[in-house]
Amino acid sequence: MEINVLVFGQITDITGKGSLKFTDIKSTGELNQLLLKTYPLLGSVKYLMAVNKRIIHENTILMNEDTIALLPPFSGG
Amino acid sequence: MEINVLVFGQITDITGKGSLKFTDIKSTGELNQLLLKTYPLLGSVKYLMAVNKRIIHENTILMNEDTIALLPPFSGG
Amino acid sequence: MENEIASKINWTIFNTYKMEGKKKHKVFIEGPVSPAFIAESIAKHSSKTNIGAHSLFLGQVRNDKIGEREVVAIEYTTYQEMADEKFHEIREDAFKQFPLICMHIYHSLGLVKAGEISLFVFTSSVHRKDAIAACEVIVERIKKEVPVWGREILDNEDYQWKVNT
Amino acid sequence: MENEIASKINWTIFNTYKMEGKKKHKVFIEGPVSPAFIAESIAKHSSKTNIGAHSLFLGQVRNDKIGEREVVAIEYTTYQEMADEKFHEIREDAFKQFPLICMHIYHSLGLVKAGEISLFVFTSSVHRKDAIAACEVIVERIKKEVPVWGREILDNEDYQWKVNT
Repeated sequence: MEINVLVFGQITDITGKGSLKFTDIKSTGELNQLLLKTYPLLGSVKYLMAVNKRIIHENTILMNEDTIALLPPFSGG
Repeated sequence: MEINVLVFGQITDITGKGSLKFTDIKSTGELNQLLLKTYPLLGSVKYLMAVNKRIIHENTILMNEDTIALLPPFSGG
Repeated sequence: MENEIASKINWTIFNTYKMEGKKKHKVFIEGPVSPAFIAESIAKHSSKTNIGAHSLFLGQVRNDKIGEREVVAIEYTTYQEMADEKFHEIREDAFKQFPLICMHIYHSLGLVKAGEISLFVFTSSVHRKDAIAACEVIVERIKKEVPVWGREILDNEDYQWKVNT
Repeated sequence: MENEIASKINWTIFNTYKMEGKKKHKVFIEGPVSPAFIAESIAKHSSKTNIGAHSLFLGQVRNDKIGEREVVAIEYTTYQEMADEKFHEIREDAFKQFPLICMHIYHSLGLVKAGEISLFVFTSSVHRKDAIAACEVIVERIKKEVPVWGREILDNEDYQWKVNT
């Protein structure tokens, strides 16, 4: 099972790239822990997660080929 | 003593002209009575009076060379 | 202390200059407000780089149906001396009430056809809320307080006097 | 009775057509929104003679001071698939909430210099209150809900990420 993680805004400064791939991650909570371990600076920024373009506010089970986005505060307009 | 009366909007349909002159009129009340006598159709339209560009709501004493305007409801924009 | 006085003097001079600038601003234009004119007005503000938001209101002449007839144009007339004073008052009040960087009002006189623009209100500020709120207040005041009259010309060349709602 | 059903069917067809039209509308444009583009958008509405009022909001890039540096441009990026859905939702909601005749949203991607325009919201209605209220609601929602990010480029080529207030 594979998931795709998209990264935007100031978070790209931390990850150095706009998309990441992970395998065998069961939930957004698990993903978040792994991200914080891989990129400790993520702990200092505010962001929401979207699963398949829908913002989630609770731990969410992930499925094969899900797309998760890390969304720092929007600043359009 | 002479006063100048300016007429606008639909009231020009009644008076047939945009400005009128009167002599020896002492107040806006007296002017109004004379106007209604001269142009009875004025009784069927709503209008405010302005004395020297200032809208008045009470009977106002007139002075030589005052300009009185008959203002039907505004419809700009 | 001297600095304080100096800064007050500068402020006064600046304000007088601003008020004169405002007073000279011409509101009435003959015929419709063209999209090209609006574009030019917008473009002129690109040098004012402290502006963050513009709010624009455009009044367009509708071809309202009057029984079996329809409005093909509106002919606008005004009591110009009184209207100029009222526009000036609305402008002064808007600058007092809102932290605006710029404001412009243009109103047509004479004939404006259905589909053409007869009123253009344009406010600019650092933050969006001020431009938006000011623009709305100004439009409402113009409709209620400025002595302008619209004569609706019908497609049979008859007419009726417009009533604002 | 038959007429009633017929009119319902027509309404449904019309609405579906409208929704498709809305879905196809492209919001993002590369670089700034030019005043000429705005003028063209306005001019296109002169044939819709049932429109009485347009409300336009323009977001202009400010040269904010950041310590001793200043912002010379903003570079906009987006999560396009999600932004498109959000814009569509905002559009649908606006048409449900207000009796609008038209609405258009344009947002820049890529580099927009200070003094240039990065957001253009344009609403049109029969009566002014609807266009004005809808335009404000739409602007607020775009700022809060649409995944777009601005990177403020400073005059020493350093940058910082924009924060919306």
